Amino acid sequence: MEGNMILLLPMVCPVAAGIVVLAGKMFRKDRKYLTGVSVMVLVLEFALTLWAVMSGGSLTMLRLTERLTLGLGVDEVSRLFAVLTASVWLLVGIYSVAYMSHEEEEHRFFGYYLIVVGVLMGLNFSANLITLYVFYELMTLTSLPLVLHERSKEAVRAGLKYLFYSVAGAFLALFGIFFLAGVSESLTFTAGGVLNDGALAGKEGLLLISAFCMIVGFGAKAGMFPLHGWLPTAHPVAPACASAVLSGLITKAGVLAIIRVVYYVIGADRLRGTWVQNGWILLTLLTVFMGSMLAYREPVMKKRLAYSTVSQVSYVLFGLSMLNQTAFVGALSHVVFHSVIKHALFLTAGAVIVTTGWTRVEQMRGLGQVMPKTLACYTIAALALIGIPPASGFVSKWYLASGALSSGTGVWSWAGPAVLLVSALLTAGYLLPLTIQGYFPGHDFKGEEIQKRKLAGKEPSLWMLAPIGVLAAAALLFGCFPGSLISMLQSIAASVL
Amino acid sequence: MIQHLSLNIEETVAVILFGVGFTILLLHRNLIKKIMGMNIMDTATYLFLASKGYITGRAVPIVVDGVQEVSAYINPVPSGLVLTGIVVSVSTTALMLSLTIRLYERYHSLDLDEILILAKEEEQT
Amino acid sequence: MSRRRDNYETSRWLRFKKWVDGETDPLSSGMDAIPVVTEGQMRERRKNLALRKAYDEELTRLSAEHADKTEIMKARGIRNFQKFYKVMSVILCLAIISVLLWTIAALPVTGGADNPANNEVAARYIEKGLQETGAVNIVTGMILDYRAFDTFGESCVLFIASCCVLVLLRLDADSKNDNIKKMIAESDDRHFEPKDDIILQKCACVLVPVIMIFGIYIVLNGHLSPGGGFSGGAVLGSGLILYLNAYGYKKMSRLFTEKVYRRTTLCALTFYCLAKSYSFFTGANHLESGIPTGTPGAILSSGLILPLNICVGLVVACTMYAFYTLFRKGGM
Amino acid sequence: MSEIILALPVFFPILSGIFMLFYRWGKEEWSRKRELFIEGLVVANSLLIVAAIAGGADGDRRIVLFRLYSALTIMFKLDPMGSVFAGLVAFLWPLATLYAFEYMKHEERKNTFFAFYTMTYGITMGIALAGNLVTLYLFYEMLTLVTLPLVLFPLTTEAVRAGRAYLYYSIGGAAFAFIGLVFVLGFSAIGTTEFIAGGMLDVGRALESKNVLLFVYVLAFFGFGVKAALFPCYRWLPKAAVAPTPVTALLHAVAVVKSGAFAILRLTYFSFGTEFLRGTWAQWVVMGAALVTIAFGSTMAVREVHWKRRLAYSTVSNLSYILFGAAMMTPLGLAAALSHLVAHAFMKICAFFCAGAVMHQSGKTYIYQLNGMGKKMPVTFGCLLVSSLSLMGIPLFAGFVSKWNLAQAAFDSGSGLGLVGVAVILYSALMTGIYMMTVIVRAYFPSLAGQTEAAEEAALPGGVDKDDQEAAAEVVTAEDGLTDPGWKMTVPLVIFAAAILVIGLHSAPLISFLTMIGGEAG
Amino acid sequence: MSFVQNFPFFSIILAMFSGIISSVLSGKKARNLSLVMIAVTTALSAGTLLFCLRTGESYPYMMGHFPAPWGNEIRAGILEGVTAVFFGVVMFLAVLGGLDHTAEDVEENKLNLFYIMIDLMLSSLLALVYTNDLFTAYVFVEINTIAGCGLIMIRQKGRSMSAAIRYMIMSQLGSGLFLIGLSILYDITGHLLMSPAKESVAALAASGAYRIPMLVIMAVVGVGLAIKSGLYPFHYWIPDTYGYATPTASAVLSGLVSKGYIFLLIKIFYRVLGYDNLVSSQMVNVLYVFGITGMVMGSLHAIHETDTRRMTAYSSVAQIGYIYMGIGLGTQYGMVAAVFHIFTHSATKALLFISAVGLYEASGDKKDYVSLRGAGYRNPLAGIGFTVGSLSMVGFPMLSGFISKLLFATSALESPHKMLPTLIVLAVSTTLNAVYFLRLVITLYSRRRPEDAPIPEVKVRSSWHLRLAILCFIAVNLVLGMWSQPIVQAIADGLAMFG
Repeated sequence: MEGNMILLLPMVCPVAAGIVVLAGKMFRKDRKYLTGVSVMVLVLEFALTLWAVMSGGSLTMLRLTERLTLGLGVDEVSRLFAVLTASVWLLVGIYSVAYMSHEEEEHRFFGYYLIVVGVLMGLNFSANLITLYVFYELMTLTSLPLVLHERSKEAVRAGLKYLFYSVAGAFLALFGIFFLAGVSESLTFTAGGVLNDGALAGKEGLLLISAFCMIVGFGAKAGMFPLHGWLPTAHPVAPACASAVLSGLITKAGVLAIIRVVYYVIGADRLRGTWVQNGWILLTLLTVFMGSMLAYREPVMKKRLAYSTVSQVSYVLFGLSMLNQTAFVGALSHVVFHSVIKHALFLTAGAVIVTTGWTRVEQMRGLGQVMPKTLACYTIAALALIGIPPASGFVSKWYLASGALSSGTGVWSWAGPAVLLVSALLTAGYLLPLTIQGYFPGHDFKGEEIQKRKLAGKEPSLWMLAPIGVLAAAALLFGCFPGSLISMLQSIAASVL
Repeated sequence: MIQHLSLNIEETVAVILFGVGFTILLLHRNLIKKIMGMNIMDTATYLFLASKGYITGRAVPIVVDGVQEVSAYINPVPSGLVLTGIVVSVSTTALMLSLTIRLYERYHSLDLDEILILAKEEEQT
Repeated sequence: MSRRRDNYETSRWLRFKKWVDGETDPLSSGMDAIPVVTEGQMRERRKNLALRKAYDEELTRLSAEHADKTEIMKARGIRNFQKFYKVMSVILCLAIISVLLWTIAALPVTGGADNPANNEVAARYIEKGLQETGAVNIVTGMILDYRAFDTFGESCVLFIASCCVLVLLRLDADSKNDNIKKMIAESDDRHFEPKDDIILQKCACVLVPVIMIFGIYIVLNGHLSPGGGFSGGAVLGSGLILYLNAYGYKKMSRLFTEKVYRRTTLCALTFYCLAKSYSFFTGANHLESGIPTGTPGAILSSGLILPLNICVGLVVACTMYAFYTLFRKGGM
Repeated sequence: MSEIILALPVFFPILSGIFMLFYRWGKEEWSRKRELFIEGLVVANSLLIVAAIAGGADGDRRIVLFRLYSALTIMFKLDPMGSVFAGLVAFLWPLATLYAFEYMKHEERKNTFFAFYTMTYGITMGIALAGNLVTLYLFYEMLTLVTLPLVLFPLTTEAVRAGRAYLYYSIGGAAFAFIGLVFVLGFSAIGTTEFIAGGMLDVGRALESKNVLLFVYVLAFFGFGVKAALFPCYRWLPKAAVAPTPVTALLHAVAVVKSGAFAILRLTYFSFGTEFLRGTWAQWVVMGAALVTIAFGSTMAVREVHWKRRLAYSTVSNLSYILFGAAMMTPLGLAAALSHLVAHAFMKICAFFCAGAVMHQSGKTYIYQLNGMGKKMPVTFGCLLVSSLSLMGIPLFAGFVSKWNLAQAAFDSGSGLGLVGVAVILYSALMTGIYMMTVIVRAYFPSLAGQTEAAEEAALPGGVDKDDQEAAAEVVTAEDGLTDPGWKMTVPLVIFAAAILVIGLHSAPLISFLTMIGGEAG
Repeated sequence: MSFVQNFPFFSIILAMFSGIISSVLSGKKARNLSLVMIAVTTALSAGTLLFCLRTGESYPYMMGHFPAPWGNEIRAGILEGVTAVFFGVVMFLAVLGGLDHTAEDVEENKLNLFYIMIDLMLSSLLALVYTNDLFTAYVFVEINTIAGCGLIMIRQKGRSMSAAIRYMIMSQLGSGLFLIGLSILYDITGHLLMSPAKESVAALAASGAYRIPMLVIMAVVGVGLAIKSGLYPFHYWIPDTYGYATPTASAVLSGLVSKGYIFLLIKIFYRVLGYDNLVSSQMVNVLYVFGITGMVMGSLHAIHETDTRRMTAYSSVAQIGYIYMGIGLGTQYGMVAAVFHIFTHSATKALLFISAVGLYEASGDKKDYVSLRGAGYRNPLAGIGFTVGSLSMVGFPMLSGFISKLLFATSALESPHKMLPTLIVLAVSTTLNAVYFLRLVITLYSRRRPEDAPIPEVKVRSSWHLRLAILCFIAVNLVLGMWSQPIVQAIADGLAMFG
């Protein structure tokens, strides 16, 4: 083990804490202990992440075989993802303290919650493909208990579905990894690719197949068609906070993996103009459109949000598939924005469930009377997701569209933005009705239930409201002041393209 | 071929008899007839052998008047073989007949198939 | 299937067929003695009848239309197999016959003096047989001296066949097995025995000595004239059988019992065995056997051939008689 | 005569086993003393093997026992590949024996059981150390016989049927392998069947009747493949799961089936020689068969609800990983096959032992009966988790290493079927994920609606008969008072799990050793 | 002329003589005499064998004062010696092992007759082995047949008698064909002794005369002896015969009698017809086809059988198929394999029949699968014996069956067209063997079920001679399996002496 040991800390610290939480008896009995320790660890985690990001460097952890090493390293992309993960995780953690109070077996949730963040950190800091794959698999496995938490029949089924889609995707990707390992010196991430031309000679076709397999495989986590099926099943049954991180961050792990594969191992140049790129674009656009359509037709709130995630993450993938700088910037910025926004949305949905028990959109008429502040935050986030300026979504979509138009991918360069536009309309169609119905339930709305259960003005507790608020604010602020973020992303884009 | 067969008329007859005996042995279910078939078959073989030893115009190989020339007598070997063979056939016939007697006493039938079936049934009970 | 006539049972064809199949018994019109059936026999028959009836019923049941389908198939299969078997046997036999005929067509012509079979072997038997064996009858000389081992084997065949018949048919009076005792009682066939048939007895009285003497003559002159141990023995045996038929077991048992039979056979075969062993041994080791061949043509000549003929004659006579008695009643 | 140490590990257990069969041990049926005796014996034998390997495993040490027939000598030889198998078995056996003591605690006729169990050790060693094909064949057949009583051990109708199937398949397979033996003998360049890295065929003569030889190779491959549960001949293995768990685990996941795979490796790399086989239709046939088996085994495992049978199907599939490696006919292929041979041994024995522990503690044999046991038997299910993950091929565990090597070898061989093979392996890995993780999930996160679900699942197609349904209706949730089994069971489990992790994390020395073997033989 | 050279003659005559003597002895004395005689005969044969091995030559032995073309002759060589010794050993052990059962099955005062048949059987077998004369062979074939028939029917049950009459009928067909073949042969060669006959045949073959008769002789003699030895399409008499005779008889019949005929056939092929003629006439291919058909069909029949004795009998059909397959391979090596399999099969099959006796004793004399369940525990030694026999049949290494299988397979390599069919049929047949034999072995070692009928009287401990016989048979099997090299060498040398 050699290198900067600090990189290990954001990984080890929460995992160890998670195991302690899972094993310790006192955490089962005393809720205060549990939440206190968890939040503290999350804060610590945030600090450690920042420290690690600052200190930079790399670390070789282990040699699996002669050629397979497990190594960590910090670069711009990992910085972005790490900070995003740590901060959002902290916020959701705070939210969970309140949210989970009415669930059983909280210690298990928090235990795995902590472990997952450690694994995610490992994923973010991975310095090579193998390490990435290791953490990717571990992430699947450790996040499984979050999905399973309810232990209802549906939850178990959904958990297994989640597992199988993820594992199937991972194995598809593994095919590519097997291949890439043979044609590269090492699988260490290097901007622009690490493939060895000599070894590659005569295997170009295979390279493309592998690349496509990996994109589709890792795309499973990112909810890309055709392996998107787990998302709408897993989200509704998981606790809202779990759904939030699942769709906000864990899907992003898939994105990260694709970025790493395409831009850091294979190299974007090798894919440009090939059938892989075309296929990929086609898949992302399909997903974008299909996700939005399904979301539009979905009555269950969390499921609707899940479909929305399917659609939105594919915006990111679409941006990546364009293989040009502008789109890349758009994609990465959409990673950040979508993460923030989707957390806000999911947390809201969770808050609604906790407070009122409503899950379907039509039940939520008059929500504005119950929790106006929350709904306001929701509205901001929704607008941001639709891409109404000056909220953040607009910025990323702008970059995406302009990148697409200048990408030179023929028909895609205008078909893409068109699909994005249609999808944005659909987004408005499926997100805004809640706001409208919430605030303006119409004349025929009597609010009998609200009165009966005395729900009026019953905002969720501050533990829940605060994170939602912070996230909604972030969604707005990122849109207003995107400068520093965009410039950082542009530097990344320049290095990889 | 026909001409040659007519020259070898004894053998031809013997062979046809052999075939008849063989057929009886195979086809008839009655044990006594089977034994007859067997005897016909054996006898046909002896006829065949004996005719092989015969040489036209020569005498029985019993030395008469001290004449010991080859040209005087027929070949004695097949005669000897037939003698031996007859004894063998007598023995086997006796054996088969005694078996038949025993089986008839037991099953009151000479039909071999029936005997086999009855024997099987007897064992099962 | 031919059209069935009303009077099919009496048709000529049926009668012909019955005759061919041997189903009609010309003696069926009451010429044979009415057997006295013992109770045990009846029981046995009833049992067998029941068995056979069951067997027939089984068959009819199987052929019945509403019987179990698989069983019908099975029965049909058996019937088909039987047909197939018959056809195949006929074909096989025809094939054998034609192959053998084909062979015969390629064999040397019968009676030809130059046939390959008439080679130096036969020549030596004829030319030197008299000197080497002392037997005037060349065939006897050959089978009892040149090829004596075969002949010894032949005696053994007879011996072992009689042993087998003994195994099968001998019913021991001192047997402990009840079943066998019953069988002895049942097979007591004196009911059929002509009791003091005067014509038979007188004929036998005349014939038996002649037959016996003739048999002895054939045996003793085996090396001089046609004949020998086997033919003589057979004649002797038939004499004994005639005597038995005429005078019955009681008188016969004064002359000839199982003990006598055994001892005779044993002595004869032992002598045969020892004598031939001596001869083989000396021959193989190129020793002089020291047995004189004597004057050709004399009764006491040709070395061991005469005693051997006597032995064979005894064995054959005993065996023939034993076969007869065993077949008849399972004991002497 | 230091070479005698090669024969000792073979005959010492066999003779001791026979001794145990006939020796009368006083009045009491079973005692601690005997356990100690058996364990001591097994450990001593393992130490012997270790000593033998430590004395050098370069293939020069050999001992000729006697001559069966002119060119057929019974000979032991310690070469690197043999030492891998020998070392593996030597490591597993003492632990498995320890486990068996606990498992068989309540059974009768323990003496017979352990006598045959010990004999099997020796015979497996015989296969590992066999210096030529004849010796291998001899011990291969003996293995069938000696393990038969173990399969029959419960003496139920089911066990008898399983035993019969096992026997028919094995003997039939051996009969076809025998053809291979004869041809190798007939076409051998050295006149005997001694294993030589790279094959011993007289290539000149072999090329004359090339297609016949290839056909024979395929026959022999399938013949030995019977023990390795190659596709059309796999049926005995799931049936044999009726045997006591130590038997299923050690024999039907390691010793017996690995002997089949090992024999195939010997046949391919050390007898026929890859030079002769590579690129021929025979290679494609055997590789295709291996791939079909991989896919088929995993699929069947998913359908199966009886736990041990599911694991048995998993074994079917995993064994063909090894055969796939063998069929690649490259140095890397051999190394990969060997690495999976080692890795799978640990994973599967661990998985089976977990199943056995559960059966022993609770009598549960069907997967839908396992609800929530994970908490009650933490050690057992912890180990099961490790082995499941490893079977799935999650990195950091042993299974990944071997899969990695297999895939690398497949890519390296550059054949189209090799690529298909990688895809099939990944498919199978996915199926593994399904059939192993369902168990894990059920054990740790029992569905609250367990009752209805169990009944429902019992009604699923997949060989669940009436009794099972009744059983399912009877018990669904785990009983109270269920704990981890005694130390004799848990210690081996933990050691195996640790071994899986060690191999997974630090496989470099092992892999380089195996690559060295591959380099010699390929 | 060395005195040892007389031994073959002595052994034949001794066996005959003791048979003759036995006719006046009591059963017990006849038994003792028979055992002593077999032992002495075996010793004499061993002496012959040693002599031949030492001198490395075969020698003819005149039966009488006249040399070859005129007088009878026998001939002793290495192969004859080996076979005679082997037959003696198997006969001795089979008689020894079946003593009790013989005493039960045979009426007491017919016991001596049984031993007469055993004695004459041995003498005829020895004569068949040693003979150098075709007609002698015919006569002794008849003795053999009648003695065999006697052995079958001596157990006077309905089935054994009907089996005996079937056996007789088939044998008579065979003898008839054999005799007609002999007659034709005599007609075209003029010789009955093998050596001169061979010269004439060679001359005829060289001149091309009498092609058709030669062919027919081969066919007729081959088919005749094949019927008698129970080659596949002519096997119908076998199961009843072996299945219902007394155990000694079954062991002797299946182990020795059919083998005697096969040995005679081989001898005629080599010593009279000339092996090369046979090969060139395609006769071997016919035998080959019958052989491999028998290998498979016999086993298939055996699988259907529930009576274990009949099953073992059907297995003989398969094994005889092996032998004919070996002969049919048309190579010297194939013939060695066939001869070796004669030994293997007689030792193994006799072991099976004899150890089955022990198992039946322990199962109330029932012979079906169900009754035998668990018999291996009730009579351990018999169980082991049966297991060893079965394994040898299946071709388990270290046992005799393996070596013969190996020999067959290696010899198959020499003939390019028959190589693959042979090997595949070998493998299939082995598998089938495994199916029925090992099914029984498993049954022997499985537990009785509650619904099984109770065993009336269990005789747990067999008599000492049965156990001794089983042990010796196992030893013979192991010896054949583990030290086969000298035996195979001797067979090869012996065949070379055949010419």
